[in-house]
Amino acid sequence: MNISGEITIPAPRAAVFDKLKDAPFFASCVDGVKDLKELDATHYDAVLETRVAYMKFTFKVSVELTKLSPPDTIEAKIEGTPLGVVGRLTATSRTHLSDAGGQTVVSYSIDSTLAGKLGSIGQPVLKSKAKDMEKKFTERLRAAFAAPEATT
Amino acid sequence: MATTPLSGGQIGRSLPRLEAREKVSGRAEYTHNLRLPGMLHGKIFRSTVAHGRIKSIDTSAAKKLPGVYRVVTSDDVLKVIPKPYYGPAFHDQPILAIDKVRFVGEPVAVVLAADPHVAEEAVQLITAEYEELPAVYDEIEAMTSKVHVHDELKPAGAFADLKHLTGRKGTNVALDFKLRRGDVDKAFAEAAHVFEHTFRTQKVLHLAFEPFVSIADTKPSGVTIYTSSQGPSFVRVEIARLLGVPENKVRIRVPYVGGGYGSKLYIKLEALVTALSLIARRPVKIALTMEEQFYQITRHPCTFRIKSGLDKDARIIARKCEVFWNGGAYADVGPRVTQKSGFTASGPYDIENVHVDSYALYTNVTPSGALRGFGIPQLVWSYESHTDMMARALKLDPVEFRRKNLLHEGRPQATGTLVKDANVAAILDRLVARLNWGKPFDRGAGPVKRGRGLAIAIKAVIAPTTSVAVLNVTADGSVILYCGTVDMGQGSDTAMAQIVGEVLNMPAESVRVTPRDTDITPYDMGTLGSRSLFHMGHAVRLAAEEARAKIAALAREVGEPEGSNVPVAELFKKKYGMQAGNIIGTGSYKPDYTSPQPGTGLTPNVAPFWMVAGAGAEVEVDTETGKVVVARLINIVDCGKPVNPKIVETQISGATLMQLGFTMFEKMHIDGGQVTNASLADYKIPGILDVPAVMENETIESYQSNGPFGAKGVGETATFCASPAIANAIDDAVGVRITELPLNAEAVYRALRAKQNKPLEDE
Amino acid sequence: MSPFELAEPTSIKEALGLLDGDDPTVRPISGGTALMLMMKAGVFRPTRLVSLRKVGDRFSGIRVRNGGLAIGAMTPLSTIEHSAEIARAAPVIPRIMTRLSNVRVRNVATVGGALAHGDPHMDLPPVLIALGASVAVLGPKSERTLKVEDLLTGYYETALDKNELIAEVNVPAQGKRNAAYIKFTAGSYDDWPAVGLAVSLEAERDTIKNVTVVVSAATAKAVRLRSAEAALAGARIDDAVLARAGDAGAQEAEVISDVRGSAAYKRELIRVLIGRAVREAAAAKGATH
Amino acid sequence: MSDRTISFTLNGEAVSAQIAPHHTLVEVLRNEFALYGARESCGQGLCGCCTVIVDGTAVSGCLYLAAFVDGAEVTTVEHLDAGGKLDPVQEAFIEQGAFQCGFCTPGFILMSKQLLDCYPNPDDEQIKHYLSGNLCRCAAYPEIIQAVKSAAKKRQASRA
Repeated sequence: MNISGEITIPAPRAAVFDKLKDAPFFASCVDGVKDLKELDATHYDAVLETRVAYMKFTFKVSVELTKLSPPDTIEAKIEGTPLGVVGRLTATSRTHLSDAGGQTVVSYSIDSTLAGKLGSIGQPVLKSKAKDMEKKFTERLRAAFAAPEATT
Repeated sequence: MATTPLSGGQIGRSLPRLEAREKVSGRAEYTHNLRLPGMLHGKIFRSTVAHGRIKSIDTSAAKKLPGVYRVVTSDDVLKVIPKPYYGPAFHDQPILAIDKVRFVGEPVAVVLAADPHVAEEAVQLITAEYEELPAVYDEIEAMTSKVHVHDELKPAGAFADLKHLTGRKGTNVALDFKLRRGDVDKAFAEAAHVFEHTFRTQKVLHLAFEPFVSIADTKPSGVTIYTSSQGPSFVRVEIARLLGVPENKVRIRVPYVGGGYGSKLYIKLEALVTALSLIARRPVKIALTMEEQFYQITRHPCTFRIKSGLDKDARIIARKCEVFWNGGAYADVGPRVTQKSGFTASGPYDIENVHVDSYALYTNVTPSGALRGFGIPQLVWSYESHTDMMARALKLDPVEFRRKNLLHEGRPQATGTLVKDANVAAILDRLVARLNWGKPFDRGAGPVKRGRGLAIAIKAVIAPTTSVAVLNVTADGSVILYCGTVDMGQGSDTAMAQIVGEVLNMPAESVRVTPRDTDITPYDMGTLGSRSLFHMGHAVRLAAEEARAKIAALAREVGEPEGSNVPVAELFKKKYGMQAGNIIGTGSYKPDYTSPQPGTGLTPNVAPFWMVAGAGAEVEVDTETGKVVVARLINIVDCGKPVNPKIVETQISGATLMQLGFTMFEKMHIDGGQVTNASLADYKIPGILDVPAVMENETIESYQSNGPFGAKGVGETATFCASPAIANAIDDAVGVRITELPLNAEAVYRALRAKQNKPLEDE
Repeated sequence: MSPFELAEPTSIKEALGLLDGDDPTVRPISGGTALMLMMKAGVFRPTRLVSLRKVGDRFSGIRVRNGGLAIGAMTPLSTIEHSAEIARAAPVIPRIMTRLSNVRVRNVATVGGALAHGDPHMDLPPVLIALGASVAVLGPKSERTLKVEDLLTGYYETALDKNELIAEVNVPAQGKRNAAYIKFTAGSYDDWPAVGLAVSLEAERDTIKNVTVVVSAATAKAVRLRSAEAALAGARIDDAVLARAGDAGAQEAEVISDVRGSAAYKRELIRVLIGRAVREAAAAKGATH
Repeated sequence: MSDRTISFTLNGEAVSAQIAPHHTLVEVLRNEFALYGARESCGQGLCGCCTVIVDGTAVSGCLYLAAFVDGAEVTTVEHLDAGGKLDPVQEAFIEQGAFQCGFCTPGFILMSKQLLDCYPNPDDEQIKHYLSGNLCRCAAYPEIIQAVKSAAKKRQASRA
C-alpha cells in the first residue's frame, strides 16, 4: 500500500526541515503515537495505538532514520509488531522538501505492508484508517507552522 | 495390449457412487472428524517476513498460558528428526523453519494444547525477531536476481534428471527442461510471418473444503498417521526416510478426502504432526483453517513467452516456448510440472521445429505444486490465445487455421512420440458443430457485445508410474478390493468396483473397496494427473483376472466341469467342508516408457496415453463496466470409453467450472509477500449463480486401445481449454486481447480503455 | 475465539446497564453473524457480550406508521424479506434481499445489527439512506433520532456511543418516490459488491424530483453523492444529464482501492452505475405495486 | 467466564451440554454429541458446510454461539434418515450424482429441504438464489439443481 501527497507549508525550507527531523515533533503529528523513546540519534521506539470502531490495534514500533540530508531529504524505516495479533507492519517513508518562494512544498510517500492476520484480514480497514491518519498528519503539520510560537 | 472383452455388463453403467449414502447422511468418514484419546491440537505460528534470518523466537508468554502443553520450535524437531527436510523432488522444506524463513506464512513454531482455542490463543502470544533479507517474488526477476531463496540446491535422490543440480549454488532455477526438435533458428529465418507474445497466469489455489488435516500417533512399534492425503504410499516412503525406519513401521490411513485437486499430494502436514507426536509422546492433530490453506500450496503462476514462425500458407514451421514457473519458496513437485508440461508446451499442432525451455524457479511466496492439470491449463491458456492472435492478424478463420496445423493420429508430437488414440480433429469438429461456427451469430445490442471463441489442447499423461492392487474373494463369494487410489470425490472406488464386477461378472455395488491403509492396501504412486483409472484400473483388472483364473482352478480341483458356473461359495464349501478360505488375486501395472534424452527431451515413448480436449465459449461483454458473462460453455473431451458416464459428466463439468473461477476472478493478491485476501470472503470461487446458463459436456466416441476396457483418465481434461476459449470470445466480441489471467471486469475495462487510447490511470 | 462473558438480559433497561460507555471490549450482540467474524479473525476480543436476543418483542417486528414503516431493530432480515408491509411501502427492499448475503445470514442477522456494524459493503444501509430512513437510538438516559446517513461515520464506525442501542428503524412514506439499488460484483456473483449504488427519486414525465444518490462499498461508508443529486434535480432524464451526474458523483466519491478493484476503476463504475440506477428507479413501478 | 449448561432438543431428543460462551454450535455438536455432518470449512458462514436447523430455520453453525440454542430445537443432517429411510432430497442427490467429495453435501441437503419448504415447486432462478450461500469446490452445481427439481417431484408424488 502506498500513500503519497504533498502539502505547502508557509515557512522557509530550513525551518521546516529542522522541525521534521525532530522526532518528538514528528511523532506529535502522527495520531496515536505514544511513549516515544530515543535510542540514539537515528533510532526510536514508540507505541502506536490505532482504533477502528471497537477494535483496537496497538503496535510496538521501531523507527530508523535511514537518510537525513539537509536541506531536502528525510527517509525513515518503520517496523511494528501488533500486540495480541500475529502480524507485522513495515513501512518506508520518504519526505522531500522543495523551496517555493519562501514557502516549502513537502512531498511525502509512504510504502507500507501489513503481514500476518492483519495483512490478510484488516487490510481495507487499515487502509481507510491510514487515509484518516494522513489527513490528521497534514492538518497538524499545517497547524504547527500556522502558530509557530505555540508549538515551540 | 489385450484387454478382457466386455462380459459383466458393468462398464458403461452410470452407477451412483458406492459411498453415496454415507455422504448424503453426513456419516462419511473424513480425517476432519477424527479424534484419538489423549490427542493434542497443534496451532501454527507463522512467519510474517517473506525472507529473513530468525534472530530469536520468544515463546515464554505462550508457555505460561494455562492449558498449553508445549511450544515447539525447530530446535525440538532437530532432536527427534536430525535431518528434517522433505519434498518429492528436492529435500528443501524444513518441518519448522530452521535459521531462515522463506515466505510469509511459513511455519515457525507450534503450540500444543488439549483445547484448540487455548493453542490458538497462545500462538498470538509468540513473537519472533527477524533480520529481514531482500526478497524475490516474480518468476522473471528470480531468473537473474541476486536474491537467492536457497543457498544450495538439494535434489532428492529419486530423480536421475535432477542429479546434475546437486549442490548447485547461486541460482533460483530448480530445474531447466529443454526440448529441441529440428532446427528452429533456420525455420524462423525462412518463415513468412513471425509472431511473439507473452502470457501470464496468476497465483490461485485449490481451496479444498476439507482443509489440510493430519493426525500422527507415534508408539514404540511405529507411527500411524491419519491424513487427508492423495498419496498415502508416498507419505509412507517419505516419513520412513525422515525417521530412518523401515516402511513397515509407518502406517498411513486415509478415509474419504474432502477435496484434493492436487493439493494433498506428497508431504504436507504429515511430517510436522509426526515430529510433534514424537516430541509430545501423544497423538497430535493439526487441522488448518481456510485462511491457512493460502500458506500451504497453490497452483504455479507462470510467464510464457511463445514465438511462432509461419510459412506463406500459414503452416506453423517453428515454435519457441520459454516458460517460467513461479515455484514459491519450496520446490514441492514444481520440477515435475516444469518437465512434464514441457513435453506438450507447443500444443496439439504438427510443428517440425520446436524449441522449449521450461524453468522451475524459487521465489519468496507460498510454494506452488500440482493443481488439476499439472501446468497444462497455464500452457493452453497461452498457446491457444496465441493461436487466435495469429489467425486474427492473418485474417484467417481460427478454425481453419487450426485445421491446417493439427496434429493428426500417427504423426510425431514435439517429443518425437507418435500420437495414438488422441483424436484432436474429431474434437475440433464437434466444437464447430455445436458452436454453429461459420453461421450468423447474435452480436448483442447496446453496450453489451457478444462473441465466441474456442480452444483445443493435448496432454501427455505422467509416466512412468506404478499401481498395485489386491483382491480378496471371501468364502461366501463376496469381494473386497484393496487399492491405494484415494477417492477424493472423483468416484474412483465406484469405477474400480465396476472393473472388478466386469471381470468377475457381478454387480459392482456388491464389491467392497477398503479405505486406504498402507498396512493393507498395496503400493500406488499417487492419485494424481488423471492416472488412476488407467494405471490402477489395469492393476485392478489384472487382480480380478488372476482371481477369476484361481476360481476356475478351484472349480477344476473340486471336480466341477468347465463352464459349470457353480457359485464360488459352493466351491469353497466343497473344498473346505464349511464356509472357509479365500482367493487372493493380485495385479501390478507399470506402462512402458522411454526417458527423454537429456538436452533434447526427445523420446519415442513419452506417455502411455494422451488426454485431449476442446472448449467453446459464448460471452457477453458489458463495454461500460468490462463485466463478462459466459453465456454458453461447451466442453468436448476424449476419455476413451467412459466406465461410468454419469461420473465422467460430473468430472467434466466440475473441472471446467473450477477453471472458470481461475479464468474469471480467482486470484491471490500479494502485497510485499503477504497474501491480502486469504479467506473465502475475499478470495471468491464460483458459486451456483456463476454457472453459465448453458453448459454442454460431451465425450467423443473413442476407445483407448491400451486402456482398461478402452478407458483412460478424465479428471483434469476439462480444465485445459476454458481460459483461452473465453479470452478468444472476448476478443471476438469487443476486439481486445487480454494476456494475463484473470479476465475480470477491471482487466477487460482497462483493455477497452487502452484500445480507445484513453488508458485508465493506475491508483 | 478467546473466552468472554455472555450476558443475556431480559429487558432493554438491563441491557443498557450492562453496556459500558468506556470499555470497547464490551459489545451488544444480536444476530452476531458479523461480530462472530471479527472475533474468529482475532481482531476483536471482547470481555463481555451483551445478548439482545431476550430483550422482548417490542424490538422485533414491522409496523406501518403514517404510511411509512417502523421496523424493530431486532427484526431478522428474513422477516423483512417476506414482509407484505415492506413490499408495499418500499418494494426496493425485498428486491435486493435475494442477493443480500445468504439465506442463513438473513435468518439470523438483524436490521439493527446491519446498521450498527458499519461495514460499507452491506446492501441495506445505502438503500435505507436513499429511502430517507432514520433510527431511534436508546441510551442509558436518553433517546435520540439519527438519520441513517448520519449514523454511519466511517469504516466499521458509527455515531453510536458504546452504551447506545438502535431500537427501531423508521422508513418514511415514499409518496411518489421509487428506488433502485445496483450491486456490482467484481468477483463471483455472490461476492461483496465492488460498488453499491442506490437511488431514490420521483420521476414526473421524465423530470427528476426529490432525488437521493448513495454510493457504498467503494467508499469507507455508505454516503450520499450530493453533487450527483444536484446535477439530477429538476432535470429531464437523458444521456447528457446522466453523464453529468455520473461525472459529478465519480468526482465526489472518496474511493478506496482493494482486492475488488482499483479506486480508478471503481470511480468509472460509479460514473456508469449512477445513470443505470436512475433509469431503473424511474422505470420502477409505483410504491403500490 | 464460567461454563454453563444448555438444554435443548437435538434431533428429537432432549439433551444438555456443558459449554463455554465462546463455543460455536458446530463445535459443540462435534465434541459433545459426535455429530460430524455439520462441519466447519470456511469459518465465515459463506460455504454452508456447517448448516444446522435451529427452530426450523437454517443457520451457519460456525457463526452461531452454542449458548443461543438453549431451549431451542436443533436438527442436523443425521436426523433426516432417522426412520431408516432417506429423505427425498437425499435420494435425489444420490440419483442425480449431485456431489463429488461430499464435504459440502450435508449443507446443500439441509438447505435444499428448506428451499422446498419455501418453494415446493421451484424454478431454476429460485433454486440458484436460495442455494447461492452454499459453495461446492467440486462444482456439482448443475447436478444439484437437477436433484432439487427431482426432490420436488418426489415430495409432490408422496403427498398426492
